[in-house]
Amino acid sequence: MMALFARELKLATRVGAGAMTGVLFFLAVVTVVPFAVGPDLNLLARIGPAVLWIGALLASLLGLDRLFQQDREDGSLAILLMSEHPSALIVFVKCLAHWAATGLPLIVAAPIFGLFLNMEAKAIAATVATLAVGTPAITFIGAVGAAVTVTLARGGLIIAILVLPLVLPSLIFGVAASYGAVEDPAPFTQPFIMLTAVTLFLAVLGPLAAGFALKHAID
Amino acid sequence: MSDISAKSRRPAPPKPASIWDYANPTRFLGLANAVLPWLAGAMALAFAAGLWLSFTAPEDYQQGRSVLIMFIHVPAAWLSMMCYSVMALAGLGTLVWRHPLADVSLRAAAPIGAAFTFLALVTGSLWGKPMWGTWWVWDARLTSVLVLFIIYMGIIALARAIEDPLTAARSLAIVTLVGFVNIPIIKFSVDWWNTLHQPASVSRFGRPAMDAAFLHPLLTMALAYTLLFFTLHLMAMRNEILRRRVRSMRMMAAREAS
Amino acid sequence: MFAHVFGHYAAYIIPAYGVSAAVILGMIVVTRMQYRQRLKEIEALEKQGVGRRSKSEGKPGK
Amino acid sequence: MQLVAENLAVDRGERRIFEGLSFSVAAGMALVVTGPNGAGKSTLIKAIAGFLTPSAGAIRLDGLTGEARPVREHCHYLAHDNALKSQLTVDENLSFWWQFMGAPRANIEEALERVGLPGIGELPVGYLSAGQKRRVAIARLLLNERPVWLVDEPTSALDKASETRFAELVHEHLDRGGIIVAATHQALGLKDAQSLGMGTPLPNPSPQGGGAHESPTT
Repeated sequence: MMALFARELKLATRVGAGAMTGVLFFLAVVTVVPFAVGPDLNLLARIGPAVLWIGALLASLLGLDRLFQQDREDGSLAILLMSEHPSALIVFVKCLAHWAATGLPLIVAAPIFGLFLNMEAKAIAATVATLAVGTPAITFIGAVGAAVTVTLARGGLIIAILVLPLVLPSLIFGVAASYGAVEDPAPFTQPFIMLTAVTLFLAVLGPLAAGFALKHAID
Repeated sequence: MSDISAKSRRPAPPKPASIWDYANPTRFLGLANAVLPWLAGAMALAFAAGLWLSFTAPEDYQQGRSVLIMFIHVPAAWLSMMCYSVMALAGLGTLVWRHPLADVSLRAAAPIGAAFTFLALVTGSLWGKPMWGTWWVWDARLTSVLVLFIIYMGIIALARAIEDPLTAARSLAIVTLVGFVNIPIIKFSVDWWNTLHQPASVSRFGRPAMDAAFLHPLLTMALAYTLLFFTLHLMAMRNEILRRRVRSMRMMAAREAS
Repeated sequence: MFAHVFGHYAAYIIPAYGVSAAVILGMIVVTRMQYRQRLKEIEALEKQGVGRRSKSEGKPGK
Repeated sequence: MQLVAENLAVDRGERRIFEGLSFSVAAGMALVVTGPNGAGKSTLIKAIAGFLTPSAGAIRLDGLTGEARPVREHCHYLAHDNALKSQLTVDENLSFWWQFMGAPRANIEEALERVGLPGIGELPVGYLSAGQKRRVAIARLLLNERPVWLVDEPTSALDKASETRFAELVHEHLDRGGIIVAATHQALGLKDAQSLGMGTPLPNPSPQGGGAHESPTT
């Protein structure tokens, strides 16, 4: 399975497009906000965590349809699933590799974008922490959307609709925790723990459902 | 409101007595054709009774006549959730019991569920307007119904997108069940989010304490809506079976022509 | 003139019932029309002599 | 060791592709599945590889020591596409498959020589011609020791020389006691191969017999 993880990473970095487009899209979302909302610094600071989360969420949704598409087209998906490794494990490893290639760059870029939104250090740190814990959930549950639309030419749109409701809990707890770090009454640890719980739950449900869907999509 | 004329006493059982002997589509069609007039009749009766009770209910001291909207909002919201449970059951039917009609049932129920959810949203906002002064309030329940609406739309979009019936059936079942498992989590997170941002002024969108005068019309309307669901669901399943029959007959015609 | 029946909320009650009636009746009518459409298509296909698989027990959709 | 199929039937959607299909292939033997397009050749190969669950009958691999594992884990599958990533080099592709499949065996260079492509390990697969890519895909089969080869149109993009080379590899596999099930139009140059002629495509999906008969053509 390590070989699969290594290959996926090599592919993602070799191709290069995946990681970069995600971060650039994230940057696009962050830079658009001040033009829409106005350059008022304390307003931007207040909505900072929300903008970072929305940008990261949309950027993660972006790359999901390529999760299984290439493997299916060149036939390696069939042989992967034919092996003795359980399909859920294969999906899990592919999700980890996909997250490492597209999710991590978003988290690395988030602090810089946080400065654009005039967020103070504590808020940036909290938001990055929640993103680090929350974004894998998007890839794990997004794998289900990618698996059921793998046979479609442009499944990307449908994945977004299918996955959006399922990532709402992560978004809610993520942003709430980010605010919790800054405003006193609001708690930080409680939503943060819920966020982690949601990610762990989806880390099991996603690959299982996606593996099951993929197993029968080979024809 | 009521349009179908046939009268009947008791509504037919929604699911055929034992699933397997009606599993075969042709026999299911026979059953559907037999049951539908009675079901439609029962629905018409229930609607007539429900509406009559609703309009003769006393005026609510606090909300005045606008409580009338509750009689069509609450059943719609209930039905939107009941319909999704039927779809989740159908999803299990496809994946676990490999029941040939399960996918037909799921596809037939999706648009109906979406329509009920839409009705719940519209009537909810109309009911809320006089109380809150705005058309939409991010109240926990209304928000969850909105999210459920998006889930319905996703399933309908997926159903339309995949041509091959076999992978479509399995994919739809998986997506429905994954959605079904996540609904409690979404509900919990929306409620939690709602209490976090709860501006003190908005009065809780709680159901006013039910006295009998309101309970009867509400329950009758709920029964009417449920019968409406089963009538529409059976009709839609019948259509879906016939649609598939036309499709395979056309494929046969194509093959015979070649 | 509706005020006496619906009280001063008439402006909300009537649209609510209106939309509900429209959607419910719309669904019933559309479903019945689709049913007739399917029957017409099958009848046309049978007239064309496409072998109907009545002899063997139905497979889903047969 | 024997690959046995009893009364096999497979459906795709509502259509029954074939049914009542039985055959058994002993170690060292090959089964060539012939028949016009749409007769279910690829479907049979996919059923053995475990992608499609047969609606009736069973497929077994008898005579194997060790705990029973699904048939597909003893099979190599080679279909129309090559399962190679064009951005990665030949070495990277093959070493991935070798590690992923688990049983380490031949080294890559030797496998490449046997398919007539020595020394191209460093090249990205994207630069290779269709024929070369096909041969790299065939080299993948040589990396891990798997008794059953399931091949679907194996020599589609190959030139004459590569075809004969593939036939040699096939013979080596058979001599080592392996089994081959090949769905193909052209003769694979297999001398003592059993043939399984799949019936004409079913005119209408009513479930008559698939017309499959098993007749040795030696």
